[in-house]
Amino acid sequence: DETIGLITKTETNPFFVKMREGAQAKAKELGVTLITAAGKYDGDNDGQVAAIENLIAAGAKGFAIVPSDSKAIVPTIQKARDAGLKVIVLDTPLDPMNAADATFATDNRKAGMLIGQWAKGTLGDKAADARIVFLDLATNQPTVDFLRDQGFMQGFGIDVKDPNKIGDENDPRICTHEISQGDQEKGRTAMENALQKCPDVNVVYTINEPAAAGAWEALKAVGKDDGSVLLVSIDGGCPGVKNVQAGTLGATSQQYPLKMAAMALEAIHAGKIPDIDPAVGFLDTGAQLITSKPVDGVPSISVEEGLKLCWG
Amino acid sequence: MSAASPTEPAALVPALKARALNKRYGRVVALDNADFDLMPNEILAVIGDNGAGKSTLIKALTGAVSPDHGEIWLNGQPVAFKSPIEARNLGIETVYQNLALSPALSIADNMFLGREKRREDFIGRMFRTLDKPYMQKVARQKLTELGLLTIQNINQPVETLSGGQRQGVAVARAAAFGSRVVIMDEPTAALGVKESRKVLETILRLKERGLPIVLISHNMPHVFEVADRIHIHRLGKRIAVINPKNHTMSDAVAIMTGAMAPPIDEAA
Amino acid sequence: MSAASPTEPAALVPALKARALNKRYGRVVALDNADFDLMPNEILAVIGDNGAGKSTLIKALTGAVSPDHGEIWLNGQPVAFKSPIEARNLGIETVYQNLALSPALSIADNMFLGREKRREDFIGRMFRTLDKPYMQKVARQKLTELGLLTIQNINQPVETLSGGQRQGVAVARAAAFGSRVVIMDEPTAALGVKESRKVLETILRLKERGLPIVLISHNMPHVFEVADRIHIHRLGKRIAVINPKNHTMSDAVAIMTGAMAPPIDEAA
Amino acid sequence: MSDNATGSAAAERGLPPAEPGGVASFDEADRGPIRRMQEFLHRFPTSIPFIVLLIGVVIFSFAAPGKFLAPFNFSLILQQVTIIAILGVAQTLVILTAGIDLSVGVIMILASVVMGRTAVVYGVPVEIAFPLGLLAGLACGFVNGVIVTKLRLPPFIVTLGTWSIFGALNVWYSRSETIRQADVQETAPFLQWTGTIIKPYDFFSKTLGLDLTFLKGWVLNYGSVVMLIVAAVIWYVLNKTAFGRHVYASGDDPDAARLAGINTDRTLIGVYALAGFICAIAAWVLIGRIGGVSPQAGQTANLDSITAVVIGGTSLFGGRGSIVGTLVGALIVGVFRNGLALSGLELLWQDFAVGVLIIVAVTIDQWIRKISS
Amino acid sequence: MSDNATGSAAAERGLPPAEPGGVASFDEADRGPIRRMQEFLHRFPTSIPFIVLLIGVVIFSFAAPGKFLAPFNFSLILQQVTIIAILGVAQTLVILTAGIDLSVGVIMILASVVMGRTAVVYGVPVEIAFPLGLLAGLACGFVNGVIVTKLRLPPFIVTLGTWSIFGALNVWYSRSETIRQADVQETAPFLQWTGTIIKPYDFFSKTLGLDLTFLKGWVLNYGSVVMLIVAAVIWYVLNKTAFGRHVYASGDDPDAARLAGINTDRTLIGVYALAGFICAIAAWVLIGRIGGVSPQAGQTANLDSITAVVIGGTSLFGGRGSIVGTLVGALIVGVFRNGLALSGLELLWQDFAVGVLIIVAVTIDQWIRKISS
Ligand SMILES: Nc1ncnc2c1ncn2[C@@H]1O[C@H](COP(=O)(O)OP(=O)(O)OP(=O)(O)O)[C@@H](O)[C@H]1O
Ligand SMILES: Nc1ncnc2c1ncn2[C@@H]1O[C@H](COP(=O)(O)OP(=O)(O)OP(=O)(O)O)[C@@H](O)[C@H]1O
Ligand SMILES: OC[C@H]1O[C@](O)(CO)[C@@H](O)[C@@H]1O
Ligand SMILES: [Mg+2]
Ligand SMILES: [Mg+2]
Repeated sequence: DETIGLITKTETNPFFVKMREGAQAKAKELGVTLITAAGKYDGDNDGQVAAIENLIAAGAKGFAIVPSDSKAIVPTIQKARDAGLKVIVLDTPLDPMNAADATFATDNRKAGMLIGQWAKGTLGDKAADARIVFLDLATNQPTVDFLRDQGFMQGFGIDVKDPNKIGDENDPRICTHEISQGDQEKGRTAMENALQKCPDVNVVYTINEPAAAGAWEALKAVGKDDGSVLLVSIDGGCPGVKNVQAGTLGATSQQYPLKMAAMALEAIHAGKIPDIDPAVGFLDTGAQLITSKPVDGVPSISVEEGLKLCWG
Repeated sequence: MSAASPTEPAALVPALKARALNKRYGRVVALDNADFDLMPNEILAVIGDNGAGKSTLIKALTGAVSPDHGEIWLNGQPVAFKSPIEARNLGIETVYQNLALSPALSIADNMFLGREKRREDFIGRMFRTLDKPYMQKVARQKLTELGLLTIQNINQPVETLSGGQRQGVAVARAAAFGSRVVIMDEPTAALGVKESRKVLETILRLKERGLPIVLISHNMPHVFEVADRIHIHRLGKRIAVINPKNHTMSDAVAIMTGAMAPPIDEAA
Repeated sequence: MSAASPTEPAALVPALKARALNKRYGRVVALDNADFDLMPNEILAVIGDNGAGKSTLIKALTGAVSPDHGEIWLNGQPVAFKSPIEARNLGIETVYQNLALSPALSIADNMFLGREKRREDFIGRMFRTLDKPYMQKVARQKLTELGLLTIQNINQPVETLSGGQRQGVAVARAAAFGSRVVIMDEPTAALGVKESRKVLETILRLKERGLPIVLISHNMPHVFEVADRIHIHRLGKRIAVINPKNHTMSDAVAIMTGAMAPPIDEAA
Repeated sequence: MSDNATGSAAAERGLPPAEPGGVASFDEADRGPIRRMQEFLHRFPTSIPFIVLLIGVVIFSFAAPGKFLAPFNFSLILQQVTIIAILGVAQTLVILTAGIDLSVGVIMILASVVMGRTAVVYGVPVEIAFPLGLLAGLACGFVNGVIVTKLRLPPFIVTLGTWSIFGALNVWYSRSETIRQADVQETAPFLQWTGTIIKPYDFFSKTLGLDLTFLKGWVLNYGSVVMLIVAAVIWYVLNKTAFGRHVYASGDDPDAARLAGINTDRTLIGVYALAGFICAIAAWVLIGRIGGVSPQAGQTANLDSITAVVIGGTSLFGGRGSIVGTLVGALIVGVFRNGLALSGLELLWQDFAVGVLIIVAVTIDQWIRKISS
Repeated sequence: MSDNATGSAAAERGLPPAEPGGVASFDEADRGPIRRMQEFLHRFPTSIPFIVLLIGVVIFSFAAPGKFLAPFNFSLILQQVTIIAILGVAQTLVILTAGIDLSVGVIMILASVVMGRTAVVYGVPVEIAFPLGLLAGLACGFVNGVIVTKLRLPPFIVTLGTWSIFGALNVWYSRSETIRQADVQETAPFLQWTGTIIKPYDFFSKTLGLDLTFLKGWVLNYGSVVMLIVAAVIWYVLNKTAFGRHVYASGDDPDAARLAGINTDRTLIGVYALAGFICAIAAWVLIGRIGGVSPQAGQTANLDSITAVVIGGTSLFGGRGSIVGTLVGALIVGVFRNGLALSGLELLWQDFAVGVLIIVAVTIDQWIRKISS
């Protein structure tokens, strides 16, 4: 019987849980055994290394992985590939990206760019003297982190300097970068501290929707839930889309985790990797902007459509 | 070997009795078929060399250690204490050799540990509030009775007390609460001359109150002064029970150390 | 009040001397301008009520507690021990009242704690390997000298020993290693008759070896049997030093408890 | 030396000062200001951590001028530490018995999921869902206590094990689904009540017509009030009831406590169960804080709660410590983190500074205790 | 009762059995197999955790048939636990002194960054960069030890503080940049040596011409060899040298140790410094394991190392425990995690099972100890 693995960053982030559900459904359909594993926290490399080794021991045909540390995991992935396993990376590209057999991911830079453009368009003239708070993921800036953050800046029209590094910009509209760890409670604390530094904030970028939900609570507590602050995020989970509908979230870039997982399983099972545009380097599973207040020139879908496509 | 039958006259039913207690630690045999009898309202001294097994005997009797086998009777009823609490609930109060005090708690807290007094008013009943002033008052009074006047602060943590003061606290606690049997394992070891005297007086007073008392001690003058009978322990078992009136201290020491053959059981 | 001048004859220079030691804990005054003199090659007994400050005095003399103020001289040299190690390095060996044993370590380990013996061969020098057989042999021998024959296993953890056996280990350690002064805080408190005898013999043997010894004890017969002079401590200070030949036990107890006025300093 | 330890132990538990009438007594005439300060600290040892806290506040008023020293910012710090402080109270109970509870964080999450999901997703009335959540916390704690006492295993192992177990139950019951703020608001707003904001100024001016200007800018929420109530109740239990004495005794020297006739097993089970219950209360505050229910919130809460306890002066070896210390401990960490965040220091150097400050804070605490004894 | 604790404490430290010649001695005739087993366990108490480990192995051979019980898989488990086992050895030293070291993980990372970055990025010869890394570990440990002893602060606080501090230094020195495996290989392959694989079968057939078929499939790496050497050396130090006795005594009853004339400060500083040094050795193994140098690795290492120590039977209260226990403790956790991963159980139920198994493992351990005493 054939075994395929799926390794995610954590076990509790709904995004990964949905990914796993997608993989489970696909595994059943294909009649293969699925072994799942996860790190203990967002950023846990060691746990993922052990998980890969165990898959080698289990004689898996291949696996899909959302790497916690996009660089440090590379040698272990190499080991697995040397042992004949097919490795497909999801969501967070490796560094270098070609260390895996293939990468199926949201174009994170584009996802960031979409919400950046939307925020810029929504503010109109006021964009020139916006005050922006960034709630990023982690100090060590894994790929998703800088891709989304820098994408947002590019979309908003900020000079990003090194496009792969957060924090080297000197645009005065950037008020502060805080760390949220993609967690709701920490997101609130990060936003509270940001508010102290930037009482005049009017745009908040968040790495993902849990962080955005936390940020919203902090904004509400100081009465900034009156529409004076644009809150944007990335994920497109059902709670997030509903928040767009309710107007608490201005816009979100929707990702498609079930699709990522299902495609990865199919590819591994079939033993052949779909064609990937070498210029892009990865298979874009798509990202669509969801908002109820579309902006000219920024492609977006409605909340209703988003709700049909949402997960979690 | 058999438990007292209901027809036996009360005075003949031992207050506390044990037969064939055994306790082994690895290869060390601490109790080797030890017997024990404490008659009602008597002061029974237990003497024996260091390491003879006296403390282990006491611990086995009070549930602090579970004997490997053997039987125990309290006032004729077979008992098997699984913890010292059960023994205490039946009125057996013990001063253990290591004192069993909570170092960081105050003297008053230690004295009432496990039987704290609640305020009797509405608040006390409602919120289970402790009656601290009462407990402090009683604690001070009990210590004064034992002549431990150098203790200045009843709320001092026990760990800040001198060796003798600590022992005084443990003795005062047992004396204050024993209702059926009081057992004291070397209660005067760390006490001064005056304080030791007070403890002996306390023991006699407990006897007057009708209680039987077990006194473990290495101090022969003390033993011979207050004991009604002397249980001599050697190599893990009782080898003799003597009447202090019929024997000298040197006899007792000689028997205890094996220098003299134990007499045939003579004491009632 | 002044240190011994170099011209003073050796016998007149106290082996250990202290003046005006003070130690206060919060509002409790444990030492209140206490003085102390231990002459060379004498056995000095220290007696006093529970809580009089005897143990604190000893701790202050050996660096286990730092006095608030006061001065100390060892053989005429001013000293200020910052820890018991410093005192020990100068040959002062102490049996503390709480024994200072490591419960989980074996008897042999405890005996050699802080002065372990290394193997003398190449391996020992190279890898600092301990000479365990040697240490075990010596430990057993020292305990046998004290008559603690019930100890069966020299590798038994100290926490599994009986109260008296533990005390024996602490006494044996001090007796084996003291080279300048030996101080014993109630060394026989938990010991049996026979074992106490052995300790008294040990003290006399140490004296024969030329050492001065400080013996704190509540046991007046013991004190009067071996002491050359008796330091009486009361309420944190030395109130008298008496010669046991000129005073009865009752006198000593009376002075100690305040029932009799202290005599004018008489002992040499 | 050992006496220092002893002195501060007594101090920590806030024992009343020694009574007068010792061998000698103080010469009341020569009491200079330093001596009076010493006397004061000796009498009220619980004030010491407050002093350390105050020092921290002063430092940050300079490090982040304007921003830090504002009523609103203080209100914020209070809100930020609420959850850790409540978990810290639970942890204090356990640590006082010489135990440790690695499962407090996950019990909190599990309880919040039980409250939220039962009410919002399964549509059970909040009058039932909320007590069910409290019960879940209590049950988890009870399980910890029973395993610790009946199998006589080290609490570290037990709660490490149940941490995994409760975590799995959390994933299972929550299906890792987040519940939105808006949904909770609609179905079970009571669960968010702890997040409700109170403005003391408005409160007094509206209800009593008082114009207490010094209260302007202060913002509280009911979560903080809940925290204070929990702390007060547990303080009372520890200091004024027999159970409290047994908690201290069981941690101080368990063998002695047992010989003295305390049912240490029952005490321990009580402590763990109570701790679990308090975690469930923290769950309520958590829902109020993040608005909704997230199965992944609060995962670092274990270490944070232990930190608050230890900085608050409670000994990990049991038997010595206080609830007030824990509250202040949580506040100290909160002040440091907030102050540094506002100071504009680079993140990396903020981390560095937090480390240094924690060590310095506890050093000052120990030092004041020493000179005041 | 206290005697149980005592008995197992002695057992844990692997004290030799009581000598014969007690008050009574065994009747040598009636020794049935159970009695003989008991005798054996009593004589060699360190064998008990191995039995627990064996039980685990047997269970998983059934739960994950074929996959689990393969030489290759065992080799894997060994590799997976190596780092935690080495850190566990360091942690054991500290915990034996009644301390705790929350900074072992970060010291390891810092040391690995110092080794890697100095050699690869700054181009310093590995002969200098490697000792520099070891020195960095030693220095971190030394700092911990000095603060613990000189400021008399609880080790929990100190290492929590230095955890932040060393972490910041790590970010600063590493600039959060990962060093690629290929770069290390090119510039400083020595740093990866610990990851080199040894096939015992090939080794013996090549060097000695032996055809030891039973060795086929087994794979080792030098990291595991390093682990065994570190453990053996520290075992020796703890059991055969004076320093080792002082470590036990300092943790058992620090006051008694001091009064008995042990320089506990010096002992503690030595322990923390040694622990730091061992963490630096773990850093070397870490580089071998992940190929490159990542400033992110090893964040759960603290809790994992403490877990290995505690499952291995060492008391968090100090003075009682053993190195062998820690190694087996690390292996037990490794076996559980690997076996469950291969069992195909859903992730959520794997977590559940890990929790249950940890508790069960320690329960069995305690139970065997009890009946064998
Ligand atoms: N937990 C234990 N483990 C191993 N041996 C023990 C334990 N407890 C007691 N023993 C041994 O049992 C024997 C009897 O000890 P016990 O404490 O009963 O003596 P004792 O008669 O009270 O002596 P003492 O007069 O010195 O107090 C001693 O040899 C002691 O070493
Ligand atoms: N650490 C401490 N904190 C507070 N008070 C203390 C401390 N140590 C000792 N004391 C107090 O100091 C006084 C003297 O104690 P010390 O131990 O010196 O008495 P002692 O003469 O040795 O008595 P004993 O004969 O009972 O051993 C006692 O009142 C005691 O309560
Ligand atoms: O924490 C960052 C992670 O969170 C997600 O946005 C899901 O919520 C992922 O796409 C990303 O990898
Ligand atoms: Mg005894
Ligand atoms: Mg004393």
